[in-house]
Amino acid sequence: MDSFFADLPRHAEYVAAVYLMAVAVFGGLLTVALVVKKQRVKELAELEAAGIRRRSAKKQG
Amino acid sequence: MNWMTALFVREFKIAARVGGGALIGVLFFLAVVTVFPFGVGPDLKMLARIGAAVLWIGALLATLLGLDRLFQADREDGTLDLLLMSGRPPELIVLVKCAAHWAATGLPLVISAPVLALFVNLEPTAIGAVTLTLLVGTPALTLIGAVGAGVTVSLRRGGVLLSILVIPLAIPVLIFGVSAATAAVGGPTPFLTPLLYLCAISLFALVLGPVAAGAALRVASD
Amino acid sequence: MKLICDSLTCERGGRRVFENVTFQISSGEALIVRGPNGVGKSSLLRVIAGLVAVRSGKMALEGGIEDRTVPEHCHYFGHLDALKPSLTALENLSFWRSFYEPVELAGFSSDATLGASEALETLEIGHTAHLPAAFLSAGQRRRLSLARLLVVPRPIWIMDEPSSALDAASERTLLGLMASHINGGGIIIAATHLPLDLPNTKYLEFSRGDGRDDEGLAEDYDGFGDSGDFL
Amino acid sequence: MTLYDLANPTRFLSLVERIMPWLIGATVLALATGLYMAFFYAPEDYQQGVTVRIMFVHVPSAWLALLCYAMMAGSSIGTLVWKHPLADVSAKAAAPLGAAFTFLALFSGSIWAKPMWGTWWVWDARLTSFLVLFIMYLGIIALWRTMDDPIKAAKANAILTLVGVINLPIIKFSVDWWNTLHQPASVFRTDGPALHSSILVPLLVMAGAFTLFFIMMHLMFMRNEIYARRIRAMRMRAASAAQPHANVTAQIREV
Repeated sequence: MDSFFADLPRHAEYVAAVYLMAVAVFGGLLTVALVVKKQRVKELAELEAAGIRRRSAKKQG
Repeated sequence: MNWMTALFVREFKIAARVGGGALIGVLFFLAVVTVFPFGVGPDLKMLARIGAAVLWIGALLATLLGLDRLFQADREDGTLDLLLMSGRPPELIVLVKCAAHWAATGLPLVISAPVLALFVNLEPTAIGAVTLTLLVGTPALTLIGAVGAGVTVSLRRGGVLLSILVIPLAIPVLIFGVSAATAAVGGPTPFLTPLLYLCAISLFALVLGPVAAGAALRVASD
Repeated sequence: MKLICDSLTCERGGRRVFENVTFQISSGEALIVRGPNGVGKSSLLRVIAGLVAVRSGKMALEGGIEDRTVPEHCHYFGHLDALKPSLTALENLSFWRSFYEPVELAGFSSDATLGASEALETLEIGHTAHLPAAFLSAGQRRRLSLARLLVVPRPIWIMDEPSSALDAASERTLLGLMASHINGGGIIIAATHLPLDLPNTKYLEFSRGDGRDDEGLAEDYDGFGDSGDFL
Repeated sequence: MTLYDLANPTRFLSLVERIMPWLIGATVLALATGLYMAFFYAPEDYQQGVTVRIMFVHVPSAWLALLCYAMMAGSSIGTLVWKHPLADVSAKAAAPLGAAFTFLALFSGSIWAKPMWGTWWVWDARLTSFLVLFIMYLGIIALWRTMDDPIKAAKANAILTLVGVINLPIIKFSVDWWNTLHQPASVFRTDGPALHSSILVPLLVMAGAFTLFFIMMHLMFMRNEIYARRIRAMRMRAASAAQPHANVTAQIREV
């Protein structure tokens, strides 16, 4: 694996920059999606707990 | 007097009257054009080269300036509800309002263009070319801008967002307008080709603008 | 001529405003919409005027002009006066006179075919004809907006709190105009607390339901765009 | 699994939960093979040296940027014409993704041009068109965020997106025309189909990986948006009436 880095000729830093940016963009999207999901699931749970039943939930008893 | 002329006359009167906004467009156009030499420098040869672009960008910004009140004023005082409810096709209502807006703000820009062209040292043929391209191109700016105005009608400060939404759509008008104007003075390309593209875009906007803006107004009405 | 509304349901901004409102009203009748504030009276009027899309339910006009929608038979007199301050009273009124399409129907003889200046006279604001609307008082502006109903004959008047900002004298004039419209075979649908002494007046009472769950609309779509016509 | 099932938000969520693990697995696998092939399978280009590897990010992200806009246009038609309840959720979820891919295409494109032109930005026809597309994406996202009522925002955005998609070819044509007029700087001569298979295969694998990633993220963002809509509906229900679930109705009374 390390031989791969050794023989990277000129402009290697450009390629690295692009792939790093790609990882950053993909990673950023993924983390945003997961963080927001966790937040909203928690919020939904709180609202359900507070008894604000969504009209579709069947009436209990 | 049929309803369309009545609407046109009313819109034109409102725009032309003191609080209207017709003259403000021209003043803004003057301000934008005069600010360029302060940035670019007073070198007349340089100004002549970019003169057409300066006038076109000024006209684009001046048109966008007056557009966000195109529907918002009517929405706030309840007129838009009555216009939409009257049974008249919203597309035609938008078309007439755009015509009145162009007559009140677009046309003065075209008329003042030759005068402002002197500031950027354009020679007579170039002045004629720029004015002609503005005459043909500014309707497209108003019609495309009407789509932005329709989509942002229910927003409090929709004006800035309107410009962001409309400028990408107005880029072809700017490109063909400026290149037609510079081509008239002996650029690489013939004068007629970009001018005809510009006319095509204006005619296309004549259909797309009212249809899209009419749909947007219907959506925002409730 | 009869206006038939069948189980109208209205949602605005994802919030259920009212549901299953059913009523019928024929010419020569007035319908007074009553209920606590914020319960949806204005929304119902805007639904009839076609300004608000209805989530489900149907609205039909029997005896109207075939190829015209219900709103094209209506005048809408809402809270906002729809007046342009920089235009004079006469300009404002004559615009609406030439913009709105009059409706001629059998069984509906209306004296609302006045010229712009005559309408201003009947509402005692003739002297303001050449004044820009900005100079008018709230009551005068309200009467100028009311004049719009007199310059173009349309059978159905939809009025949302018509007596607001009107003094006692103008209220009497308003009542007189409404009465003559009804007697001429027109329909009035009004949300008002004004005691309207007209022969055949019906009342539509808005009330909060008993809280039972509504099985009608699929509940999974709560908070989503119109799902009705997709199912 | 008819389109009808996809229309019901609850069923859509359970569908997403079911296929998400598979989707994540497939995306990771595809990305891994794509990266491996990009670096070890594809030969270096004799002229550009190692920078040709940038193409394996630039071209797929450019394709995805356009695919996103096409998805948004389709969803807009779904919102306006078929009134599909999840169409606007899909359009709203695709917008940030489209902007991200367009940004990636712009970033990788300008870095690709750096060695040849020595500047960070070149007004090349393709790059400029993507810059305009980027501004359009940001405008759409801005419109989504400034309108509070999601249902009206959905229809306004649908109209804006459709007007945008109609204008895209005109913008592309005018930018190309403008480009040939001024200075024919062209960074990308690899548009031609005559790509050698050793370059083409990794490119297609990367494109497939990017598409899988797009589908995964799109479903995730849609899931979040459905949660947001439900939270908003419940909050409104709580605020709107004394009894949280009173429904208003009206009856005719003679008195």
